[in-house]
Amino acid sequence: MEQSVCFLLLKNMQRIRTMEELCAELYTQEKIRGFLHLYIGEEAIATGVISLLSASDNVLGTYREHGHALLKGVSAKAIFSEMFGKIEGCSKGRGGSMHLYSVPHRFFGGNAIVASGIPQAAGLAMAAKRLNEKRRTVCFFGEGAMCEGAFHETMNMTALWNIPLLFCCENNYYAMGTALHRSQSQTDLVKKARSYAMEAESVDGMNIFEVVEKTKTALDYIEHNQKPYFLEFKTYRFRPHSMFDPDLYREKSEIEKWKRQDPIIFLKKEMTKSMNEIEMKQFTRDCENLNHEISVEMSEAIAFAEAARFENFSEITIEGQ
Amino acid sequence: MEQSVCFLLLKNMQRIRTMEELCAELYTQEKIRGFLHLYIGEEAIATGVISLLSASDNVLGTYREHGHALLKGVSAKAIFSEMFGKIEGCSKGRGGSMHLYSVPHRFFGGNAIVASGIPQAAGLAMAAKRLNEKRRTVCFFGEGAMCEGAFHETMNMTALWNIPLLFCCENNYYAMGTALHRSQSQTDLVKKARSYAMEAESVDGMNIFEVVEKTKTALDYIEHNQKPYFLEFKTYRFRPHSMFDPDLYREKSEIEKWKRQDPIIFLKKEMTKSMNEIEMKQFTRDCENLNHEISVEMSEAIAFAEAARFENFSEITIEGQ
Amino acid sequence: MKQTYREALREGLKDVLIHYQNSFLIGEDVGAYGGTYAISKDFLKEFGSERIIDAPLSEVGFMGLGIGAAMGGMKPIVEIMTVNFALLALDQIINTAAFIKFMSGDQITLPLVIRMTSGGGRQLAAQHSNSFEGWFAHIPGLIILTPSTIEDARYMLIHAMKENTPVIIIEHALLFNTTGEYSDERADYSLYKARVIKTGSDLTLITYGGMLPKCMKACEEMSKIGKEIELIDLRCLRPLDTETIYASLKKTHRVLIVDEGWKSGSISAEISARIMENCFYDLDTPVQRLCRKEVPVPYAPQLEEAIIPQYSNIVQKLKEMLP
Amino acid sequence: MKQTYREALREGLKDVLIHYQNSFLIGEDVGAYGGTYAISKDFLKEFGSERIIDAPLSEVGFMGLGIGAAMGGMKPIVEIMTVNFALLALDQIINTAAFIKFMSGDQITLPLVIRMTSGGGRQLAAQHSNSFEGWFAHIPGLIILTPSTIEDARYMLIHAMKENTPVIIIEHALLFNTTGEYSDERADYSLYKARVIKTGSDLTLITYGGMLPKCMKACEEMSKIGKEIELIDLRCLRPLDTETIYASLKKTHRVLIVDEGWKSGSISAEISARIMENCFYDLDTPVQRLCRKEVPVPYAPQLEEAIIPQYSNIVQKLKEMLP
Ligand SMILES: Cc1ncc(C[n+]2csc(CCOP(=O)(O)OP(=O)(O)O)c2C)c(N)n1
Ligand SMILES: Cc1ncc(C[n+]2csc(CCOP(=O)(O)OP(=O)(O)O)c2C)c(N)n1
Ligand SMILES: [Mg+2]
Ligand SMILES: [Mg+2]
Repeated sequence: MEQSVCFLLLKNMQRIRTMEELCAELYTQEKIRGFLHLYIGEEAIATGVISLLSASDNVLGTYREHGHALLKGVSAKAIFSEMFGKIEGCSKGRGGSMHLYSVPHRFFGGNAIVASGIPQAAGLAMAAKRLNEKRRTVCFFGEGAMCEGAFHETMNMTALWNIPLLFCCENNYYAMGTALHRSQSQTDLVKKARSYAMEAESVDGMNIFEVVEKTKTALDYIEHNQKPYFLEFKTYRFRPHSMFDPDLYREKSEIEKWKRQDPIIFLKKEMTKSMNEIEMKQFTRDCENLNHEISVEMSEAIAFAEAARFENFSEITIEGQ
Repeated sequence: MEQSVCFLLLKNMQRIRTMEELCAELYTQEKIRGFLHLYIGEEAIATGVISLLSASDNVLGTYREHGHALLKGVSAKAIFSEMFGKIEGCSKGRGGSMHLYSVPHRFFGGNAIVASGIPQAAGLAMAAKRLNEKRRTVCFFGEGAMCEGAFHETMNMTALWNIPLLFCCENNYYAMGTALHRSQSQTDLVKKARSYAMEAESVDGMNIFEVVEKTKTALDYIEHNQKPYFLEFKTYRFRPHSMFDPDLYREKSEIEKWKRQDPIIFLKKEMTKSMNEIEMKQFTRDCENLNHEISVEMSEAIAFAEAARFENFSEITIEGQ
Repeated sequence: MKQTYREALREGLKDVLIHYQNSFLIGEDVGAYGGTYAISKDFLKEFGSERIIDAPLSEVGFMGLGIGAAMGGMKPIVEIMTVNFALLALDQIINTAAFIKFMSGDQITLPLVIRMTSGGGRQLAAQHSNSFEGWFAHIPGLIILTPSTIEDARYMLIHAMKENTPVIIIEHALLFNTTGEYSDERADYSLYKARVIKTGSDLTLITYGGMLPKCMKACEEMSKIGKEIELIDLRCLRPLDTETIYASLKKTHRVLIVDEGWKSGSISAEISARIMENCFYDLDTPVQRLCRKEVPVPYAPQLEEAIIPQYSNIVQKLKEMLP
Repeated sequence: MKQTYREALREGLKDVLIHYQNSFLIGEDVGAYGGTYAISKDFLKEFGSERIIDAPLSEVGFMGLGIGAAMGGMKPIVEIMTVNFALLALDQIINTAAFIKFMSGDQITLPLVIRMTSGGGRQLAAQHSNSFEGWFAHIPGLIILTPSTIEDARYMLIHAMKENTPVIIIEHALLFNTTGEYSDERADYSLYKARVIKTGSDLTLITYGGMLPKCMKACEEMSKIGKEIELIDLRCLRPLDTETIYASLKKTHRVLIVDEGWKSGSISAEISARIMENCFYDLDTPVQRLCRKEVPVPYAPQLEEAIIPQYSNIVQKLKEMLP
C-alpha cells in the first residue's frame, strides 16, 4: 500500500480515536448524556471498510457508530451537535449518540435495538439493486447480534434472493458482559455464516491492511456475483461497553494483551519499520501535524456544538392532541 | 425388527391415517371447524419417534399434531371431542385441532404460531434435566419453521447449554405453498443444524425402519451426552396444507411420485416381502382385523364426541368486567 | 358496481402495483399459493417474482427488509398473513418504522404499507383470532386503517400509498365475502375522516372493521321500533377523527361504541375518555362500550359467539341506553 | 428501615432465589455483568450458573425457554433488560404465556415471572424510553405490576412468585436510586389492591410507577395552598382495582390520572372510561388525563422534559381542575 494511502488510513483511525476520547471527556462533563458506546480499539474496521466505499454507498451501524458516521462523511460538527442534543445535529438532536442519521451521506443509523438494522440493510441493498443504482450497502453489527433471530432471518433471505449486502461483524468477543464462548455454541462465526450457503471470511480486525484487502475481495465478489458476503473482523473494545459499565467481567490482563495490538500503533509500526532516521523524523512531524489538524477539527466541532441551539418544543409535531 | 414390533408400528401409522381421513370427512360435514391440517403421508415420523418414548417423556408438536397426540396416549375420544369443541376434549374444546394438550400424557401442544413451540421445548428439556427427572423431550416442527428466528435462537441455546432436546424437523418440502428451495438458501438442513456445533442426521421419513433406527441413535446420544440432537425427516404431505388450501403450487405428478413412497404401503411391503402364501393370507387377515379394530376405536370416539357436551359460557372466567 | 370485499381489495392492490413500478408485495405465500385469502392470486405470474415476493417464515426479517427498501426509495407493501403473527415483527414496526422519521430529525420518511387480516369469528382459536387494530393505534408514528366497506377495500390502499408515514391496513377476515355497491372514487375521498354510514338523532353508534355489518343490522332493527341511530364507521383508528364523533353526539347525546378488541385499554376506551374530556356536558347518559370479553378466543363455537359482540348484544345494549 | 429501591429489589430477588430451589433468573447480562442495573450483582457467584443464567441476545428464545421451564415445573424469572426489547418477545408473552392456561382447558398453569425496566427521563432516546406497562395491561391472562415504592420493590416479587399466572413486573428506571422507609411485610399485603398513598377530599390523583414521586411532590405543593389531594398508587395495572378508585372519587368527585405512557389507548383512558360507565353521576367535573405526549421520546433534554409529564404540569393541572 502506498504511504499516502496508509497515512490517510492512519488519519481516519486517529480521527475516530480522538473523537471518541473527547466524547468520554464530554460525558463526564455532562455535555453528552444518555448512553454512550465508544469504538476505541476497533477503529481499523470502520476505517478500512469505509475507505473502499464511495459517497453514494449505503452504511448502517449500531449504537457504537460515531466513527462510521464520521468516515462516511458526516461532519464532526453534526455529530457533536447531535450528542449535545442540538438542532444542528445530524438528527436534530432528537437521536443522540445512538441515532446518528444522515441521508445525504447515505448513513442510515445508528440503531439501539441489537440486530434490528440487519434486515433493514438487506432492504436497502435490495432497493439499490432493483432501482439499478450503483450503490453498495454495508452493514456493521457486533458478534452478539448474531444470536438474534433477525440475523438468522436476514442471512437466509439475502443468500436466497442474491441481495448484494456486505455483512461486517465486529467480533469484539463481548456482548456487554457476556463473552462470545458463553453466548454462542459455535464460536467460529464464519462457519455459521457459511451454513447459509454464503461466502464468508475471517479477518484480523486489528490489522488494517488485512481489513482493506479482505474487504476489497468481498466487495468485488459482491459486485460481480450480486450476492451477499459475510466478514468477521476479530477485534476488541478497549473501553467498557458503555459509560455505565463497571467492566467486571473481564481480566485487566486480557485488556492489556489486546491493547498491545492497538490498530493505530500497529499501522504506525508497519509504516515506519523500514524508515531511516530522516524519514522517521519526517513521519513524526507528519503525525504531529495530523494530530494538530484533528484536534482543530474536533475542537471547532465542539465549539460549534456548544454554540448550537436546542430545538423548541413548538417545532415538533405532536399527535393525538 | 420383530414382526410383532412391525405390526404395532403398522397399527399406529394406520390409526393416524384413519383418524386423519375421518377428520377430513367430518370437516366437510362441518362437525370440525376452523383450521385443520392433516398428517397423511408423514405418519412414519410420529409413529417411529414416539414408539421409542415412554409415557413420562415430553412431546411438543405443531398445528399438524393429531397423530402425535394420539400416539403419545391422548385418546381418540379426547381428540375428536376437542375438534368438536366439546368439554370432554383434551383442551375442553377451547383449543380445537391446533391446540391439543394433555399434561397427563406429557403432550404440550399443539401450537399455531410457527416455531414458537421450539424454545418452549428447550425449556421443558432444561427443566427435566435440572429437576433430575428421567424424561426425554422431543419437539416436532416443519422445515418452514427453520426460517424463524425462534429456531435459530433455540439451536444456539440448547447447544450452548447442553440441553437434552431432540429436534425433529418434518421436512415435507413445503411451508404452505412455499417450496423449500424457494424459502431457504441452504436446503441441506443438516448442514444448518451442524453449524451450531450440534449433532445432526438426515432420515428417510417414509421408511419407518430408518426413522426408528436413527431416532434411537439420537436418543441414546442425548442420554449419554446430555446434549441436543437434530434430526431431519424427509417426507411429504399427501394432502393440501389445510382444508382451505387450493393446492395450486405443486404438480400433481410430484404428489403422485411421493404417494408411491407411502410409508404404510412401504412397511407392508417390507413386512411381506419374504412371506409365503399362507403367511400372506394370515397377514391379510391380521390387517383386516387391525382395520376393523381401528375403525371401532374411531367410530366409538366420534360417537363419544357427538354425545359430549359444550362448555357453558358461565363456566369460563372472564377478566376485567 | 357490485363487488365482493375480496375482489375490491384485489383490484386496489393490482392498481397500485401497476401504478408504482417501485412497489412490490412481500409476505408469506403471497405468490405461488396466491395469498392466504386469494387476494393476490395469479399476481406472481402477472408481475413476476421481483414484484410479488414469497417470503420465508421470517416476520422480523421481511418486515425489516420492507423498512429498508422503503428507506432505499421503493414502495413496499408488506403483508403479514394475520395480525397474530405481527407480534413477531412489532420491534421493527414500532422501534423503527413508527419512530424513524422523528428520531432521524425528519430526514427519513417511510412510504411503507403493511397489510394484515384480523379478527375472530371463524373458530380459529386463541392464537389466530386476535383483534389488535385498536391496540396498535396506541403507537405514534403509525396510521392505522380498518376498511370495512367495499369502497374502502377498493380505495384505501391506493391512498395509503401516497402517505410518507407507515400505514397499517387491517382487514377483518369475516368481511372478505361481503358484497356491496360502490361508485367511482369520490373527489373528497379521505383516509382520515370517519364516515357517517347512517344518520339518526337518537344515539350515536361508533364502530369499525368487522363489527360494521352487525351494527348496520342492529340499526335497521332499531329503525323498525322507531329509533334512529346514527352509525359511524371510524375507518381510521389513528389518527382518530374525533370531530365527526363530537358533532354526532352533540346531536344525539348518547354514545355506544362497539369494538371487537378486548375492553381494557381498547380504542373504545380512548374514545370514551376523549368524550369525557371534551363533551362531558353534552351527554345525557354515560358512554357505553360493547367489546370482546376479556379472555383468549376459544375454539368452541358457543363460547366464541358469547365472547365476541353479536348483533343481538348490540340491539339489547341500544335498547337499554335509549330512554 | 431505610433502603434504596435497588437494594429492595435485590433483597426481594435474593429471597425468592433462596426460597425456591426450582427458581432461576435468566436474561441478558444478569450474571457476569451483574445485571444492567446491578440488581443481581454477585448473584452468579452466590447461586451458580444454573440459577443465574446469562442469556444470549435472543429475546424470543429465552422467553420461550422460560415458558417451557415453567410448564416443566420450574419457577423461572425471565429478565428482559428493558421494556423496549420486550417487543421482540411479545409473541411468546401473549400468544403462549397469556393464553395457554385458558387454551389448554385450564391444564397448564405458568408460574412465570417476567421482569423488566421501563420509562423515559434519562435521555436514552426513542428506542430506549418506551413506557409500555399500561399498554401490556390490555392482554387477558397477564398480571401487570408496577412497583413504585420501596415496600413494593421489596415484596412484590415474593408475592408474584406465588401466582400461577404469568406476572410481568415493570420497574421504572428512574426509581432505582430513590430511598424510603419500609417496615416488615404487612399481614394484609396484596398484589392487587391499589394503595392510597395520601388521603384527601378535594381531588383524586391516580398514578403508578415512575410518576409517583412527582405526584407526591405535587400533593405536598397543593397542601400548602390548602388543597388536599387523595393520591392513589395503582400498583397493579391488570387486574385494575377500580374499587379503590371509585371509593375515592365518590368522596372527591374529581379525578386526574397521571400516566407516563402515550395518551391514546392508555391505561388512563381505560380508567376514565370505567369511571364514565360506573360513576358518571358522581363527577363534578370531567376526568382528566396527563400523559406522555404522543411522539417518540427525543434525546434532547428540553424536548424530553416537555414530553413526559413533570411535577409542574401536574400542579398546574390540579389547580385548573379545582374550583
Ligand atoms: C434487542 C436488544 N437486546 C438487548 C439490548 C441491550 N444491549 C445493547 S448492546 C448489547 C450487546 C451487544 O453486543 P454486540 O452485538 O457484540 O455489540 P458490541 O456492543 O460488542 O459492539 C446489549 C445486550 C439491546 N440494545 N437490544
Ligand atoms: C409465525 C407464523 N407465521 C405464519 C403462519 C401461517 N402458517 C401456518 S403453517 C405455515 C407453514 C409452515 O410450514 P412448515 O413449518 O414447513 O410446516 P408444515 O405445515 O409443512 O408441516 C404457515 C406459513 C403461522 N401459523 N405462524
Ligand atoms: Mg461484541
Ligand atoms: Mg413443511
